Amino acid sequence: MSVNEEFRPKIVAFCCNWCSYAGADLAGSSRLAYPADVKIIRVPCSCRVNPMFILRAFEKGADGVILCGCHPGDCHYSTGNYYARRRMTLLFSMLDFMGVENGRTRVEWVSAAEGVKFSTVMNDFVEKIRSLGENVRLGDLRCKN
Amino acid sequence: MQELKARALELLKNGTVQRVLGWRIGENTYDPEPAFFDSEEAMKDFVYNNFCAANLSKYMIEACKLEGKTLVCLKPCDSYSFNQLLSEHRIDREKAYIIGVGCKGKLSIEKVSQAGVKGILSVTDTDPLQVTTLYGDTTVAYKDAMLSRCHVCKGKDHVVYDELIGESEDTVDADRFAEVAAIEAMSPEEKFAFFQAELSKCIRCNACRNVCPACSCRKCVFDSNKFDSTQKANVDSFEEKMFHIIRAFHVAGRCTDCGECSRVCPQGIPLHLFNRKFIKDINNLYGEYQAGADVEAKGPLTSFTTEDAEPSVVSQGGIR
Amino acid sequence: MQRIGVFVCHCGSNIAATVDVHKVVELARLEPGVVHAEDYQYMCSEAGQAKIGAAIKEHQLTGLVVCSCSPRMHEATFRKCAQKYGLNPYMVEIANIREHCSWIHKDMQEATEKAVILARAAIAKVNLNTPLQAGESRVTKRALVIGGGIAGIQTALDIADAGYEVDIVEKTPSIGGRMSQLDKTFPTLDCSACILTPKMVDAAGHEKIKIYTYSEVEKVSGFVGDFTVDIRKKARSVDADKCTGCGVCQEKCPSKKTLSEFNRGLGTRSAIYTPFAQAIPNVPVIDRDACIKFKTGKCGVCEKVCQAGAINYAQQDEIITEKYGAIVVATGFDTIKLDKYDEYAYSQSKDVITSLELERVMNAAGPTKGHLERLSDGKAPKEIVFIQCVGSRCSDDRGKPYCSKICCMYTAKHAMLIRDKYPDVNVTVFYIDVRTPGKNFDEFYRRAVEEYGVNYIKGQVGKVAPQPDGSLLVQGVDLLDNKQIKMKADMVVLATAIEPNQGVRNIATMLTASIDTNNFLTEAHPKLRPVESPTAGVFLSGVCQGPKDIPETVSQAGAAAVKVIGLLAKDKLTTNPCTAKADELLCNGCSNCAKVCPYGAITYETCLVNDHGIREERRIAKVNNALCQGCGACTVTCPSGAMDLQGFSNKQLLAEVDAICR
Amino acid sequence: MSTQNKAKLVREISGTNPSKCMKCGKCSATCPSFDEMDIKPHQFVSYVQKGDIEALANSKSLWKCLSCFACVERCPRDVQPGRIIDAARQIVVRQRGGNYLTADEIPALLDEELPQQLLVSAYRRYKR
Repeated sequence: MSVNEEFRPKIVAFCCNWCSYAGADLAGSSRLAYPADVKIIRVPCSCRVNPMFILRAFEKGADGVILCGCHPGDCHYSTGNYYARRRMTLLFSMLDFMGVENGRTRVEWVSAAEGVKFSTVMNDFVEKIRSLGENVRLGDLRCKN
Repeated sequence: MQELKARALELLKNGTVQRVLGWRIGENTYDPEPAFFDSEEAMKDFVYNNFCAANLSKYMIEACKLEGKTLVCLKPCDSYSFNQLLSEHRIDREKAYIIGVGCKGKLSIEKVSQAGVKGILSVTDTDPLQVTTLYGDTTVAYKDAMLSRCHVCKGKDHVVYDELIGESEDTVDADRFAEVAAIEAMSPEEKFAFFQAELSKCIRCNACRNVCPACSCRKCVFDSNKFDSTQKANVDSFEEKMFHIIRAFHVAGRCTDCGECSRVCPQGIPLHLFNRKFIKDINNLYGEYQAGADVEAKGPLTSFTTEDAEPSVVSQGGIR
Repeated sequence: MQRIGVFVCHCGSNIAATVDVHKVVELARLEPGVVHAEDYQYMCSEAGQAKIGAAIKEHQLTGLVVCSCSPRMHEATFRKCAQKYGLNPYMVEIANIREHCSWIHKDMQEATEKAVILARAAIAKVNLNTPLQAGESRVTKRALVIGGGIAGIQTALDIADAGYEVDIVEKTPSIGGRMSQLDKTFPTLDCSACILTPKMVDAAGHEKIKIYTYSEVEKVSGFVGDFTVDIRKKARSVDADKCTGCGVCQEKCPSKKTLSEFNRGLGTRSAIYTPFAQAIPNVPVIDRDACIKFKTGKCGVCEKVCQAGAINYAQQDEIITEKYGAIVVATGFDTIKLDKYDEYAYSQSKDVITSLELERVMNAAGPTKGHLERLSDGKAPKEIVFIQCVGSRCSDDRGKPYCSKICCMYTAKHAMLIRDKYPDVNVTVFYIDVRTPGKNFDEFYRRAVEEYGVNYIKGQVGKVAPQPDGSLLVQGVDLLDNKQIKMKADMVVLATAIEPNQGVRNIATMLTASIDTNNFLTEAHPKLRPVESPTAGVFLSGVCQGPKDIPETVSQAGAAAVKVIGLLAKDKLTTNPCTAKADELLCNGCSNCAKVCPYGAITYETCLVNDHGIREERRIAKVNNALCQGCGACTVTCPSGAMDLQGFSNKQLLAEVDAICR
Repeated sequence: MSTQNKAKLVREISGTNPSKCMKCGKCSATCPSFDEMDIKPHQFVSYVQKGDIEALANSKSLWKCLSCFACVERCPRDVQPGRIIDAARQIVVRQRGGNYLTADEIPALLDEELPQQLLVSAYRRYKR
């Protein structure tokens, strides 16, 4: 852990292989920094992300989960992100309904050309999670180290 | 009831159906239970009264695996569940003979006790209910003993049936989404406290799952190792929430809002709130949708429009 | 248990300058399943790959984790490397510690920590990897082209010239399409028929091309390389083998009052007809709705006059079933209906016509034999007004939101041709913008203005009102003069928006090809794969994909042909092994997965299943590996978790989540 | 009220989005009062975009528009200049104050001289 006592959130970013993961690569090759708290998991499409993955991340102690996919209309599989959009809208709404801070989850559409956007989004998201603090409501106490 | 029983017996005798799926009389008026009847002898125990709340459509999954046709008694709201199962190929229309039975709202013995009646010995299913208790006789108004779900009744029409027996009544006298809206209006802390209190009562008995017509997976994800989510010992943590969120999510767009989950929960957790929240959101965002109303309809989670709302609507004031 | 080797790349200083690679190696060793870990300057180099090879042998590795640059860069390299040294290529995972780590973090401790976590996630995933085999499917070396316009003809010719069999299915009685209705083409003003007819003849005479006219695609099944298509050959009532195309039947047919589709309803045709003189095949069709014989049973003139004995009233529709490796959609366009544009008086006056109708009027074979005349009274017009963007660029529900692209140019062409042939006719064009991107296009438009004196007015027309004297009062605006204009015209020509042909939605559904809100077919990628549909094996040619002119259509048709040839040249197709797979013991057969599959890859079969001693018949989802592209939409729709995606399985992704959150 | 606020108000009252305009001029081509207007219908949009509501408010056009809504009907981009000028007119009228009538007050105020257009305009506006 870093030397100072500053809160370092755990953030999981699911990125679709065709747009957002490539956008993250572009952010990298353009040296556009964002906090190391963000760890990316590559998925073929945003529609591959099961709500169970997101809840599991929270259960295991993640403080924020972000899902990035191709812009609506640009999905490599033509329709995947439209399904993802409905699923995530409902899931997030349910979490909000249950009293989970609604800033902890986010969906962003980032294309392969949007390295700058990727970096901006991640900076912004990390800042939001830092302001929300540690995730207590969704964590499983047994999973704390 | 007599007409229904006579007709069922007739169909059983003339070989139209091999068995009848209905309710068997319990020890008391108020505890009939779902049962199959395959003979005239067995039919002696057949009952249909105002306490016959159970939705029988889910039993048709097993019944359809058996030889011959099964006569199934469906109330108007149960017929939606039947249709939903039909649209998911879980049951075979050809193997069912549906008698749409009349329903004027179903009663719950819990509601009678909640109305302040103690030491119940017997009860009628009449309007008003005549209750004999250890402390004497009393009455309870029909409406006061009705299941919560009947106050937001889907209507008196069956969406699928072969014949109809008995009169039905639309018993709606409350706003279906009022409870959900009340929670939506709470602060995050209040919401969290509310669900924490409710869900910590969960003993993971799986009654909600077992009764739910939409939760009809051959094997539940929580019982398989596919997601490494096998049921563990109950602990006071996120796990119940995870279970109930996922359960609600899995039935989202498929749940007909039959309310069986809340009816059977031994801990009295208002589980229908999860389903109804999804239904409310779906109606608001993607247009009015009633699962089971149309067998051919594409569900809201297996369809989309290019103009759908972004998930950020949730953080921008929520879906109301 | 896997035996995993972890290989950490320095990438020169790209990684090593910010990430402590030795620390990563050291910590990776502690992870479950890891039996070997090392670092090297450049893992992707030959020497680096040799190191991996040596380690595979020495430690009997079953899985590899390479901590290096993005998998989009070198995943293929390391997979090949694994294969070379006897490991299944899908037992390799990449931890992206360059683009996602060393390049964006400055603090070494922070970057190293993150690199370790990313390595951990990859290790956790590899622990659950299973060897995957790319499947193979056969390729039927025959292509189907749906639509026999210039797009379809060109695609078919190009494919056939490469030596492959091609069938064209055209719904009207002749190939030729819209281009055969045009008089002249911009910007060279050569005659449309003169350049199209030879192509039609080539196609008809080509030994590799078979043309089904008056036919429609009825059913499509199968997948890339192996489609099965049912084609309905509608009854022509004329035996094509016997017909000599002499035309006597058309001449003698007593039913001559049917509006000619080819002339856009401006003239009439007989009940037995070929759409136009150069029709291919030159075999007439009996329009059974108009034929007296079919309506009353009495007549039979055509049968009597046909010396070849080709008339066959009893002919039935025929279904032809054929196999294809690739399908090209070239269904073209039509003009939109103008019933919502009352202000232009199209339905009130015969002298208000669409540009496509003007093409017929200008054509020597058209209803006026090529004389420019008013259709109401046959008089020569003195004043003609053209209105641009009728129904194009409309965001209301009356028109189309897109630019139809061809109108500016054909209007310039019409204006120029009229001024050339009838110098005393005044031509006014009301425009919003003149869009002329294209070779020699703007020069062409400028010639219309400068040399031919066409009067271009920037502004729209608000209203066309037929006057009692037979003229048309055109009320428009000149935005540059800021004046309202009221002028009398003898004819008004509307540059009507174009839209995809009506039948395309049905065809797209049969092909599971996606279609946009305007009914244009969607490309696999708007820039990089413009002639392929997202559905493998289905290609796009011509206006069915978006508005375009003839040269663009022809080049796109050629491009589509090249893609088809590339596909047909293969004997076998290798399929992506990262496909969805249903666990038959868990599958409910509920059909929800098939509803979200963009490729129609999921079907249901009734199978006998042995579920822990219970033997029963169940409806089970089956994924066609040749069709599945591995998006995973089905996996989330499946409530029981029966549907999983190979290479990105639920457990693998959860293992990554767990490793990151640990 | 600031000019920006006024422009915003015009957008709100009219419910139209001036940015959708593609400057085709069909509104002006359609307008029966075009010749009497100083600011032409197609120009309304750019005045709102520039925030120059003052000029619109002081224009003759404000009172020359017949509210025939032909421009609204025919606008291909759904920008509806007729609603914009209508909105500008409302702002002016509101500033004058005391402009709202109850339904029972109307009959007494009706007289032979009252231009028909005004009534038509009112009906068109309030039917919404």
